Amino acid sequence: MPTSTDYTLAELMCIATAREMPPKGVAMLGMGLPVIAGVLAKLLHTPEITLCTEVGVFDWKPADDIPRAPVGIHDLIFNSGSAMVSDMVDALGALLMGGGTDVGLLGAAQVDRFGNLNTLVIGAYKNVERRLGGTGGNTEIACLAPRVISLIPQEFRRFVDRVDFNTSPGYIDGPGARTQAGLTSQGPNLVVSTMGVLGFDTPDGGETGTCEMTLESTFPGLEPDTVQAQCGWPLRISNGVKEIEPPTTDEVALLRRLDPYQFYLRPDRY
Amino acid sequence: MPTSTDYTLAELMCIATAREMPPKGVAMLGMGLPVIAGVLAKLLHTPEITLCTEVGVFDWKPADDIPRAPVGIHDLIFNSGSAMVSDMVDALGALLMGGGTDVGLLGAAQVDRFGNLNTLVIGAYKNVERRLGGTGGNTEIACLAPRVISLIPQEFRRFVDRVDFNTSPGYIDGPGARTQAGLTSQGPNLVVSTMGVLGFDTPDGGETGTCEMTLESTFPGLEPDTVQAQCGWPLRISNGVKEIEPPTTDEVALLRRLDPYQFYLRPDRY
Amino acid sequence: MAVAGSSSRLPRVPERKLLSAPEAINRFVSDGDTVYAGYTSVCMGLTYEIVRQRKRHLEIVGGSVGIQATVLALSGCIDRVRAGYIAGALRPGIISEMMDSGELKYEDYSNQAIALMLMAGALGIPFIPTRSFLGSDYLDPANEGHPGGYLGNNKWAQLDSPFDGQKTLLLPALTPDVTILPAQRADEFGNVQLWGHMGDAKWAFWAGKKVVVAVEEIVPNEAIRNDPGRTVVPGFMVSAVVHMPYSAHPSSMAGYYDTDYAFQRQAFDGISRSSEAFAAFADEWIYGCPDRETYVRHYVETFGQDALQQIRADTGPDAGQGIRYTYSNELRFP
Amino acid sequence: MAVAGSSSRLPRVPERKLLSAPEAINRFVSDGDTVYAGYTSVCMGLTYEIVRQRKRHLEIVGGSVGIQATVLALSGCIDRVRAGYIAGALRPGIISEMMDSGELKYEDYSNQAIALMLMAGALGIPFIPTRSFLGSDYLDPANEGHPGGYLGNNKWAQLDSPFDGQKTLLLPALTPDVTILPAQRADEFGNVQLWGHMGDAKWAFWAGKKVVVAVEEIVPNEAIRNDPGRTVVPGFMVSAVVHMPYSAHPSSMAGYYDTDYAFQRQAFDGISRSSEAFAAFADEWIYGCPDRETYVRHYVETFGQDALQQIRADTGPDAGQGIRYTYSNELRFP
Repeated sequence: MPTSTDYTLAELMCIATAREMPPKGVAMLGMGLPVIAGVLAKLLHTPEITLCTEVGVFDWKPADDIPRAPVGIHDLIFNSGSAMVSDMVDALGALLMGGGTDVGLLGAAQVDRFGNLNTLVIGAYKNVERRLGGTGGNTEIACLAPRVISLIPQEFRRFVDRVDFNTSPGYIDGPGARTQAGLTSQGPNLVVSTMGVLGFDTPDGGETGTCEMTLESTFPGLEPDTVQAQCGWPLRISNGVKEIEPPTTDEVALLRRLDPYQFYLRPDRY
Repeated sequence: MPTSTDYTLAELMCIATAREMPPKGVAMLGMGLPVIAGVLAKLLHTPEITLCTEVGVFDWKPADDIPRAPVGIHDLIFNSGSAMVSDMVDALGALLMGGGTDVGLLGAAQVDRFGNLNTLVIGAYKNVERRLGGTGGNTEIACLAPRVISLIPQEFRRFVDRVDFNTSPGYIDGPGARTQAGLTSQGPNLVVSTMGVLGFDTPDGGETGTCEMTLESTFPGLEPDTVQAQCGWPLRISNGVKEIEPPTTDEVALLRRLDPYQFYLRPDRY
Repeated sequence: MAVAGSSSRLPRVPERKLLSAPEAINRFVSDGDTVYAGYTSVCMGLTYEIVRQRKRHLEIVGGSVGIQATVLALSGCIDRVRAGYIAGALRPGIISEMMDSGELKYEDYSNQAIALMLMAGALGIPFIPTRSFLGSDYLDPANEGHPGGYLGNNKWAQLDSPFDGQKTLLLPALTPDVTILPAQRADEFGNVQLWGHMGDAKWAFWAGKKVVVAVEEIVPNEAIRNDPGRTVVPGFMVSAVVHMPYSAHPSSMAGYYDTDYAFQRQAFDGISRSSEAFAAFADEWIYGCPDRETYVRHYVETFGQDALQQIRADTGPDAGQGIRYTYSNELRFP
Repeated sequence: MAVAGSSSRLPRVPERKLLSAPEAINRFVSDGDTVYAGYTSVCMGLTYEIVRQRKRHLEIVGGSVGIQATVLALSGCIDRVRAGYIAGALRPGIISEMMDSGELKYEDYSNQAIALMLMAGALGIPFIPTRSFLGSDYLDPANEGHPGGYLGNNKWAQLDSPFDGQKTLLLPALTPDVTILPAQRADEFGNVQLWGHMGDAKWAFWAGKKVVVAVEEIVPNEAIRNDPGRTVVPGFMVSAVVHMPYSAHPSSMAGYYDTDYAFQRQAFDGISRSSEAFAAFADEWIYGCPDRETYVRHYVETFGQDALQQIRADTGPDAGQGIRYTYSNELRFP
């Protein structure tokens, strides 16, 4: 498969995420990049993955010649090709909270060493520095999906030791914290950034291990130090850290075809 | 309007109930005779009444030449002519418990002086004398509809001082009891029997008055004493007790046309 | 490092969902299971298969349980029932005797309660409040510990709302081990479409840990995806689909056939009166007709083709005019 | 002695439900009301009428609130927002400033929470549990009493399940004073049919004490009754129907038109940056177009007929083949 050198790091973040999708099972796609990453996976790698979104979309099957990845989780195009469309109580209640989801894909403004996400405020909640849009369905997907893949651009201000506000629990503050809070255990979770793929030290779903984010692989040509430089805490590095395969021309071409309006990926970012 | 002398008391119970239907508003029809009484009212007296049933039927509009009253609350015929069909959470939850129902029509094995109904057991629950089918949706309609019309054959064993098991609260044990139990007040409620029409002494929905059943009118040719003889407690009799109008030939004819299979009214009963 | 496998409570069988009735029941109904088997429309075809496979110690749950519960009780398949209405107990007979003797344990709820409990089970919340039952004798402490009961303090609990003090009754979530239902149609992937008033069926589909559905028609996947708003549960939540026309007979299926009252009265009404009467019924209609095709053939031989014709649901308008889910192929972007 | 009148919480207007937008908003939106005004599809046409009628001190609620909330905030119509996502706060600007200054109070929930709260409101239960939020900073006592808040202890409450000890968060029921939504079609009696993925719309329809719906098409009552499974809320729960094609523009309506991103970016993106920018927008599109016909005409004059053509939802299959709700005209009785 011919590889490409014509790509942005944000594009590679989506491509790497698509490669990490489970081969089958039910995926709940969160707002933003999760949608295009999920569709890329479905068309290229994991045709049996089941794509769902919180507005009431169940098992959307894109046509091979689909003109675009859905623009947002509520694009009308989801109505054509889904096995079921209904509402949010069905999607975030019966499907997600009912236990039928296998993996959630999320974005966020911040992530921390335990994989907690922040979608609400920069600064303290009682003394807001910068208000964000809010969590939408991010909180329930983080609380209730048995595993989570997050897409977060690798920036120092985003990879913080402790999120300013934990809207969406990862491993909270270490082993056992999820079950103590009343959540089910979770994992293996991933963060895919614009520089690498990061797992968590969770041998059994967050009950043991350090539960800390761990660099598993870097993007082509990037060293772990480069990732560390964009991370606000001393990052655990896997012993066998490696480089991911560069993107193929097919991956890049399809990703760009799925984003005809540059809604998801603008060439000037990352 | 020509009147008829060719009728059974059970038929007149349905006819009298149909006459007592409110001119408009939402009626939840319980199992059994409520269905045919409600349809009779809709076709003959109260075309603006909205007929609903608990299985997910909303605003069923029978055609003028409808071949039958629905046989049961779940007859497929309800799917043709309803403004909406869905499910029981919508009907007994969103519509009934949500406060959208104006009147419930019920049947029961027993009724007592405070209008409580019993659909579950004859004898004590811990020492069952005779088991009945159970309450179905009777309990919630009695608890949650702002008023109730019950159709109960006038028999000594059915009109009891205190129901063996109060499955479906009327005024429970007197004024204020409903609100104290956490229910909304209710009324004016009615019991239509095979001998007369009985209201309750509830000047303001069960907060004051005796809340006792009160004979308001008798069927043609019947004296209050005859009703009292089939009632297990000293019945309150309204000062102005009168006879109801005898059934018209139209009422009897339509009722019989609506029951082509004698599912509701067998000539050999009452 | 790919995220693989599944920790979900659902037994996923994406490979092949179209099974025969014996396969589906053998694989997805186990002794001791809590079974939801319909309310307004019941799947007699699969119920008979449960009887033929002699499943034991089942619990049956549902808003109102009718002929399916009667047959399962008389066959010795169930020993517990959790429902709002037990049609078999309406008249004195074997079912009432089983309830009196303790052979058939029971917990009385209501139709609304069971529907809400199934919804809570589907939603993955441990309980849901209702304002029904307040003021009734169901909540009278004197009735606690009645001899038929088996849930004890797990039946329900009272709580005043922390927000406004409103009295409520908390109903525990109900997640049947297996939901067995008929529907109009499905595809081979288990996507089920059901229409018409449906009682508590939707939430039973979603609450069941395993789901077996019998359908009048198997349709192509495209037919489902062309009208996804008719889908009541997506295939990935369904364990098995059985193609079984007339699976609900003598109950009804909108658009296909209406209730067969004549058969209900002739064949069913007497079965609770004596074990001999039930044995005769079972020999003829359950064991004597090992699959639904044989059952329908025997029905036609016994009552004539006219009988089948008469219950056909052939009256009523066509639906769905003018419904389009269309989108814009080329969006308007700056 | 007939049972008459109505004690229901709903303002019944059975006489005439087809109103103009000014009539409907004037009659059913009052200062101080809690307003649900859409999530995935929002009714901009009626939102603009609220602005023109200068309603004040409204609270807006919804899962994710987008351009409708932005316009209402910038117009000074709302002073409180209860939502899972506030699109207007995403980028720094007037909305963020209003939230910082206390001019716009806010209570942060999530999309699931709002959907469940609307459902609880519709069902008439005072609260509903969720297992979301556990372990998050939303429940950190240190965040109680934040300056934007206005619900205090009525925001939510924690409770361990009395059945299994599972930790839950109890969410209070949400019953908007008025729900304002677009839909594909309705009849003159207010029976609303809506299809496609619908976010929290269904429960908002049922939870609203008053309901105003704007539809693309008014259809005969028979069209509704021929396909009652498409109905999302029956007419007797609806206060007013407004016939208003393109009421959701620049958001979308399945089967009619898709999202108009070009318009959103050109006309909307800048409005939160300065009060002048918003005033220019409002003068042109809200006050300058006092009804939706004028709005559409002005749109076509500004962007051309091609723009309207481009957002037309014209791709996708026809739905609803083979759906019949038929019954048997003559039942089979013994």
